[in-house]
Amino acid sequence: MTRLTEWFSAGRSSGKHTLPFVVILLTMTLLASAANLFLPADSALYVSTYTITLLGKYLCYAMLALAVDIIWGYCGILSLGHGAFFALGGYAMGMYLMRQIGDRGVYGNPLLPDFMVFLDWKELPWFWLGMDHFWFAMLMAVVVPGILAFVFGWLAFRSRVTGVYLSIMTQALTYALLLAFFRNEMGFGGNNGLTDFKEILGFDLQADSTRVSLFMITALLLAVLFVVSQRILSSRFGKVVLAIRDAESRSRFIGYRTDRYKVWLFVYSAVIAGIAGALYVPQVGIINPGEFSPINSIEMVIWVAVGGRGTLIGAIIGAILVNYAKTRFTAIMPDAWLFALGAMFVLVTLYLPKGLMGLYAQMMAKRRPAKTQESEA
Amino acid sequence: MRHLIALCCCLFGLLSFSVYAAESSPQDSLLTELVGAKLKNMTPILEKLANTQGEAILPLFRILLGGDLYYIKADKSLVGQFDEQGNTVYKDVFSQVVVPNLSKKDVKKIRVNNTLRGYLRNAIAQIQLTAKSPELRQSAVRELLSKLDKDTINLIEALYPNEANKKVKEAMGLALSMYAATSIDLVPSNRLVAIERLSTSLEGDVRNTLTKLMKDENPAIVKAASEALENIAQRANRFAFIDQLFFGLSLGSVLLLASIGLAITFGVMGVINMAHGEMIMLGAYTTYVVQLIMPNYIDYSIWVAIPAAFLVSGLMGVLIERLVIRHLHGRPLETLLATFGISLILQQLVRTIFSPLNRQVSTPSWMSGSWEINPVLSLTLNRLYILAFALLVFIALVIILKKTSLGLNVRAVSQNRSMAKAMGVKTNWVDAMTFGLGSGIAGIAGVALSQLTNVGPNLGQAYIIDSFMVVVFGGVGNLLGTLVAAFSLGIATKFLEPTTGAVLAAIIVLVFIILFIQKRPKGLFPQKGRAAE
Amino acid sequence: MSANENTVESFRETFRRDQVWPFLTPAQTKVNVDNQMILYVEDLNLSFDGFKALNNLNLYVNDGELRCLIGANGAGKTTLMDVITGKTQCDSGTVFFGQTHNLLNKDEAAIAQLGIGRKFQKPTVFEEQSVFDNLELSLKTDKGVLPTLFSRLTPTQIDRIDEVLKIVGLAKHRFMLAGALSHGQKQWLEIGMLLAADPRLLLIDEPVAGMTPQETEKTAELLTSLAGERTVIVVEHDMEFVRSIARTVTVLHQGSVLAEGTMDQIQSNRDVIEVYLGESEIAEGEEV
Amino acid sequence: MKIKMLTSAILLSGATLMTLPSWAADTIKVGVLHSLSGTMAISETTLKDTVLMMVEEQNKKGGLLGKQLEAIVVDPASNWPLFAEKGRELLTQEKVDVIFGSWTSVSRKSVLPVLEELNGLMFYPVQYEGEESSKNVFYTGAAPNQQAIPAVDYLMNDLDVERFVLAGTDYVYPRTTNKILEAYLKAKGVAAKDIMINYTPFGHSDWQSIVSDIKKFGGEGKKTAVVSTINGDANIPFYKELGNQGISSEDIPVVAFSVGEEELSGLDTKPLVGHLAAWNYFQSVESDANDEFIAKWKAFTKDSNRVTNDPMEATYIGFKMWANAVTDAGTTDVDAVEQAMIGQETPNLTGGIAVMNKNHHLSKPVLIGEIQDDGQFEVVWETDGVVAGDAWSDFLPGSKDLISDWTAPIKCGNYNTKTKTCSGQVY
Repeated sequence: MTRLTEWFSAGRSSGKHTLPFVVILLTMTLLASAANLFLPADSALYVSTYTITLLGKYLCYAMLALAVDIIWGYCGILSLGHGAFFALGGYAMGMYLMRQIGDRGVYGNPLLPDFMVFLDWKELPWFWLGMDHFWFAMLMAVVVPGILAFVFGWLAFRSRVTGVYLSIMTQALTYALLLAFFRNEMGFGGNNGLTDFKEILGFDLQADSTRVSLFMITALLLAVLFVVSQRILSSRFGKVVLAIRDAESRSRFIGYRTDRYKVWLFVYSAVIAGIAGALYVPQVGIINPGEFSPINSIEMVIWVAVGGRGTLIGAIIGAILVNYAKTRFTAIMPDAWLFALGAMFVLVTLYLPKGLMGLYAQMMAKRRPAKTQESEA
Repeated sequence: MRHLIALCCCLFGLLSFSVYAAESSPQDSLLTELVGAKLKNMTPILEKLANTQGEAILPLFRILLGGDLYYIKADKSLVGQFDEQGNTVYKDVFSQVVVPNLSKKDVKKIRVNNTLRGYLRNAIAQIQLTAKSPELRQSAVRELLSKLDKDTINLIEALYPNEANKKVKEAMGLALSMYAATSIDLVPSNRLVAIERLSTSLEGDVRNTLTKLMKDENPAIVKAASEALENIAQRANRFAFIDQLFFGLSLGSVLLLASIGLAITFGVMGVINMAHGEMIMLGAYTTYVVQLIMPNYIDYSIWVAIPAAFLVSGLMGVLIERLVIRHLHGRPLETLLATFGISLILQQLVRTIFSPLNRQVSTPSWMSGSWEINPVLSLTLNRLYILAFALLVFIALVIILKKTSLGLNVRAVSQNRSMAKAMGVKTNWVDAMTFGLGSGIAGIAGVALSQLTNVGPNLGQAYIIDSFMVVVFGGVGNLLGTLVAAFSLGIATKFLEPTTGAVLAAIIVLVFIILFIQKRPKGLFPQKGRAAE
Repeated sequence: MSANENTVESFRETFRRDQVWPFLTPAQTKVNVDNQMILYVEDLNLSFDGFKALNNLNLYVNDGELRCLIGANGAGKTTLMDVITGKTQCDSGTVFFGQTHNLLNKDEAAIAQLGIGRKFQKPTVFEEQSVFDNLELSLKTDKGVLPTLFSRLTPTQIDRIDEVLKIVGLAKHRFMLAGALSHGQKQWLEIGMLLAADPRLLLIDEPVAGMTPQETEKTAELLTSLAGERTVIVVEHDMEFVRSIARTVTVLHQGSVLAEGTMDQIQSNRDVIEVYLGESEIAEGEEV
Repeated sequence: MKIKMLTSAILLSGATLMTLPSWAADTIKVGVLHSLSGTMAISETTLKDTVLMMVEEQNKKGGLLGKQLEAIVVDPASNWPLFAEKGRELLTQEKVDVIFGSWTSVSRKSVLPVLEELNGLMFYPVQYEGEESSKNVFYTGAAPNQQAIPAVDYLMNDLDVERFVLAGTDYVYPRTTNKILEAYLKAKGVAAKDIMINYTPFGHSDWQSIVSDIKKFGGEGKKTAVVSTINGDANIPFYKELGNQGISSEDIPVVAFSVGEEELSGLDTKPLVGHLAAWNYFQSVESDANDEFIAKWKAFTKDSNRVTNDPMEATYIGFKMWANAVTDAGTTDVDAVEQAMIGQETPNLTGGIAVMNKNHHLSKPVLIGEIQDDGQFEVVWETDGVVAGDAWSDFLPGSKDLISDWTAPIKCGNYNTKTKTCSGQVY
C-alpha cells in the first residue's frame, strides 16, 4: 500500500493528490453508474441516462483538457488546434460506427454509408477500408492524430516556430481541416458529418447499459491517462519538458534536443485528444466538422486556464466546471453565456494566472504558516 | 414595322410632341387601362403606348422600369415616386410637377416583372436610338444587338449615314454587319466581309452570332467564322487574364485592409490581438450608424464614417490596452487569451444592441456599378475604390510611422523598450497610442468591408485568421511585407479558384503558409539581427 | 549464381553479428587534441544587415588553457560564442573542436554533448525547478528522449550532484526553487550546471556581473582551478577580474582579433590603447 | 485535499440535482428546440416565437383536452451535438409531448436517433433535401419536389431558360437538390454542357470569379438562369456582385430556395429586385387567414415591421395539425397522435388546404415570387393545386424505388417497392 501511494505520488508536489483524486473520480463514477442501473427511475437518488451521458461528455472534455494542459501547462506550447486531433479521433470512431450500421441504413445498402448512396458514390473510398474492424478504427483514432501531430510538430519544432507563431499555425491547421471536412467530396459526410449510429461492438448504443459502460470506460481511461501522464511528467523527461518551457535555449545548451522532446510530447498529447474524441462520439451520437472550428480549440484552452495550467488535476476540474456552467447558463440565459465566457477569459488571465488550483495552493500556503504559528504559541 | 412608324414619328415630329404630350388626352384611356391591368396583359398596352407616343412615353417607361410608378387611388391618375432630399414625393409622370399632399396610403404601386422589364428596356432602346446624348444612343444600339430584326435594321440603316458620333457609328456598323453576316439571301462575299468586320469586336452577341454561323451551309462562311472566333477568343483571353488579376488584387486589398491594423499591433508591439476582427466589425457598424443618422446623404456618409470608425475603434483599442493588455505585458500567450475573451464580449455586445441580424449598409451611388473598359472587361467600381483606398491607407500609415514623432516613438519603443523609457519616451502613452492606431485602422477597414460583405456580429471572425496569416507570411514588424503578402495571397487564391474551387483554393493557400512558415519562420521579410531574437 | 552470392554476402555484411549498424554506434565524442589545440576558429565571417559582426576572425585555443576575451561592445565576443555553440550560423569560415569535430554542421545540443558548456551573460536557470533538479538535468547522461524517460538517478550521479553543490556553495539550498535564488546564487548555479555536465571546454560570458567582491574573488579562484583539466574561455568587462585570472588575453575589435598576449603585453599594445583602453567609458556599458 | 473532495462532491451531486424531473403533470408540454444563440439564432429565434405565439393562442381557446399547454424552450446554441443532448433533455427530463424544432439538416439528423430511441414526436418546419422519413418526425417544410422542381419548370416553360447554373453552398441540402435537378434537367433534354454546378463554403463573400463565370456562361446566346441554393449570409454579397457586374434580373434571373422575407428584411434590396424565389408561402399572398396571421404576429412581437415567412407558415400548419390530431386521438400519446396526424387537413395561409400524407410530408402549393424593392415578393406563378411532398426523390438512382408509408400494412419510412422490404427502421 505504501508502495502504491509512493508510485502515485512520485516526485512532484502535485503528485500527492493523485491517488485521492483517482479514488474520488472512480468512486463517483461507480456510484452514478449504479444509481442509474439499479435504482428505480422514481427514486430520489436515481441518476438518469441523460445525466450519465452528460457526465460522460464532461469526462471526454476533461481528457481533452488533460491533453491541452500537458502541452501548454508543462511545455509552454499553446496549441489552438487541439480540436483537430479530438475531431480526427472522433471521425475514426464515427467511421467505425457508420460501418456498423451495415444494411440498416435508410437505403439498405450493405456496402456504403447512407450519405454516399445519397451522393451517388459507387464504392467505398480507400480511407474507409478497414474501418469496419473495431481494433483498426481504434488504432486509427490514435495513429492519425499522432501522425498529424508528428508531421506538424516535426516541421514546426525543428524550424523553431515557437510562441504565438506556433499558436497561429495550429489555428490555421484546424481551420484548414475544418474547410476540408466541410467539403462533401472528402467522403466524410460534409457538413452533416456522421450520425445515426446503431451499435458498438454489437451492443445497442441506445441501451442504458451501453451508455453506462461507455461512461465508466471514459472515467477509467481518464484515470489511467491521468496517472500515466503524472508519471511521465514527474520523470526526468518531465523535468526536461519543464526546463524547455522555462528556458528552451538553456536546455539546448546543456545537450537536450528540445525539438524531439517537444515533438513526442505533442504527439502524446494529440493521441490523448484522439482517444477523447473517439470516446466522445458514441456518447453524443454525432461527429461533424464543427468540432474542427478554431473557436472550440480556444475554448479548450480556457478550461485549462480556469482550472489551473501546469496541474493535471486543475485541467480536469476546469473542463468539468466550465462545461457544467455552460450547460446551466445556456439553459437559463442563452445570451449571457457569451458574456460570461468572455469575461472568464479576461478575468482568469488577469487575476488568476494559475487558475483555481493556484488559488487553492495559495489558500493552503496561507493557512499553513498560520497553523505552524499556532502550534508554536 | 410598327417600330419604324413610331420612330419616324420621333424623327419628324420631335417638336410637336411636347405640345402634344402636354395636352395629353388621347392616351388617357390607355393609361387608365394600365392601372387596372394584370401583369400578363400589360405588354400589349405598353406596345400600344410606345407606338402612339414615341419618345414622349419615355419618362413613363423609365419610371415603370425603375419600379417607381404609382397610381393615385382616388382618381387612378399615374404618378412617379421620387426621392428628394430624403422625402418621398410624387410627381406627375409627364409634367414632372409635384402632386401635393399625397402620402403612401393614397397611392398604390403598379407592379412590374422581369418580362415587362425586358420589354421596357428594349422599347426604350429603340426609342433612344435617336436620343440627343451619344452615350444613350450607343447603349441603345448595344442593347438592340441581341434582338436584331428587320425593322430595327432598317431603322439603323436609315440612321447610319447621318450619325456623327464615331462610337455610335461603329456600334451601328457592327449591328449592320451582324445582320449582314447572318442574311442567307446576301451574296457570300458580302457576308464574308461582314464576318471579317465582326472579328474585331468583343461583344458577346457578336460571338453568339458567329457561333451560329459555324453551322452555315457554306464552308467558306464556316471557315471565316471560326477564324473570327479564334481571333476574338485570343483577345478575350488576354482580357480575362487582366480580369482575374484584378480579382486577385481586389481580394488582396481586402486582406491588406483587414491585416494592416494587425501588422501594427502584432508586428510593432508584439501584441496578439484576437479582438482585431471585432475592431473591423465595430468600424462596419459605425458606418451603419452613420448612415442611420444621415439617411439623406448616403453618398457622403462614407466620408463621415471613415473618421468616425477610426475614432470608435481607436478609442475601443485604447480602452482595451489600458484595461487589459497593459497588465499582460510580455506575456503574449495570455494576451491572446484575454483578447479572445474581449472579442467574445464585443460580439455579444453588438448582438445585444443591434440584434443578431445582419444590418443594411447602403452603397453610395458613386460606388455602384462598374467601369466598362470593353465588352469583356469591366471592373466593378466598389472594388476599384477599395483597392485605391487600401493603398492610400497603407501609404498614410507608412508616413505616420516614418515621419511623425508618434512614429518615431513607436519605433523606438518597439526596438528597445527600456532604453526608450530611459530616454524619456512615455512608453505607456506610446503603447496606448499604437494600439489605438492599429485598432483605428481596423475600424477604417470595417468601413470598406461594409461595402462588400454582410455587416453582422460575425464579420470580424471571418477575417481574423486570414489577417494573421497575412501578417505572419509577410514577416512580423514589416509593413511592406504585409503589403506584398496580402496581394500575393489574394492573387494566388484567385488564380487557383477557377481550377480548384473556392474551398480548395483557401485550403491550399493555408497549407502553403503553414509549410512556408516552417521553412522561413520569420516570414517573407524577416527582421534580422540580435534585436529580433 | 554469383549475383545471388553477392546478395547473400551483402546481406551478411549488413547483418553482421559482431557489429552494430553505423547509425546505431554512439557518436564519436573523443576530442582529438594531439596538437595541444582544442579550438580552431578560422576565417570566420558573419554580417547582420550589412553590419560585419565577425570579420575574418581567427582564434586558436590550447587544451587546458584559460583564455580571456575582451573588447568593446559590438566587437563580436558574444557573437563568436554564439557561433561556436551553434546558436548562430556564420556566413563563412571554419570552427573545429579538436581536430575532428566540425562544429559548424552541428546543432546546439550536439555541440553541448561533445563537451562544450556555455554560461550566458544573464543567468538562465530553470526557475520553476529545484536547484537539485537543475543539476540533475545538466548531468552528463544520454540525453535522448527514451533514455531520459526511463532514467533513474544512480548513487554515483547523486554523489556528483552533491559534490557540485558543495563546490558552488548551494548545498543548503538544494531543494529550493531556482527562481528563488539571489542573482549571484543563480550565477553560481549556472556555473554548477556547467560543472555537472563535465565539459571539456567552457565558454563563460561575464561571470561576475552583479557579484559582490567576495563572490568575484571566489569565482576567480574557481575558474583558475578549472583550467588545466578543462579549457575555459571567459568574456569579461571587469578588467580587474581579467587581470586576476588571465594568462592569455585576446582583444577583439570590429569582429576580428586585434591583439593577443599576456595582460601586460596587451596593455602596452599601441593598437589596443588606441581603440580600446583609450576609450575609458566603454567598460561601463553593458551589451544588450 | 478536503476542499477538492468537496468540490468534486458538489460537482457530481450538482449534476445529479439539475436533472430532477419536474412533477407538474396537469399541462401538456410543448418542447421548442430552436437555437437561440450562435449562427442559426437569426433564423430560428423567429420560429421559437411562432411556437410561443401558437401556444398562447391555443391556451386562450382553452388549451387541449382540457389542459393548458406549456412551452419548454431550450437552446441548442447552433451546436449540432447539443441538439441530441437537448432533445434528450426535453424528452426524458421535461417529458414533453411534442417538439417543434430544428432548422438545419444536420441538427435534425443529430436529434433523430434520440427521437427514435425515446419515441418522441417532432415537427420539422424547414424546406429540406428529402431522402428521409422517420416515424417520429413530421416534415412540414417543402421537399425538393415542392420547391426545386416546380421552380425549374417555371424557368423552362415561362422564361424559356435553356442553360442553368446550379449554385449552392457546400452542404447536403444544395448537394441533393442539385443532384435531383441535374437528373431532372437531363431527363428534360438539357445537355450536360448547359448545366454549370458550383459549390462555395458557408459565408462565402468573395463572389467576383464565380459571378464572372456565370456572366460568361450566360453570355453565350442561350437564355440562362441561376438556381441558387446559396445559404444565408453568402447571399447578399452574391446579389451585390451580380448587380455590380451589370447582370440584371432580366438577363440572368436567379431563383433562390433559401431567400425569404426574413432574410430580406432590413436589407438593401436594390440589387435583388426582379430575382425570384420559390416557396410555399409568401407574406404578400392575399388571403383572410394570412392577414389574420400577420396581424397576430405583429401584435405578438409588438413590432409592426416584423415579417412572416415560409418556415413560419410550416410551423403554423404543423401546430394546428398537431392540436387537431391530439383532439382527435383524445390523448397526447405519440403513437396515437402519429396515426391521427395522417390525413389531417388544415387550411394553410395561402387560401388552400394542407393535407398530411402517409409519408409524413404535407401537400402544399408552390409559389414563385419576384423580389420587390420593399423586401416582399410578388407572386408571378403558382401551381394549379397542391403538390404532395415526396420523401424519396424519383430522380435519384438510390431512392427511385423507395416510398414512405406510415399506415398499415407497410408502416415503413423507406419501403422498397421492388424488393418489398423495409430497410433501416424496424418497429
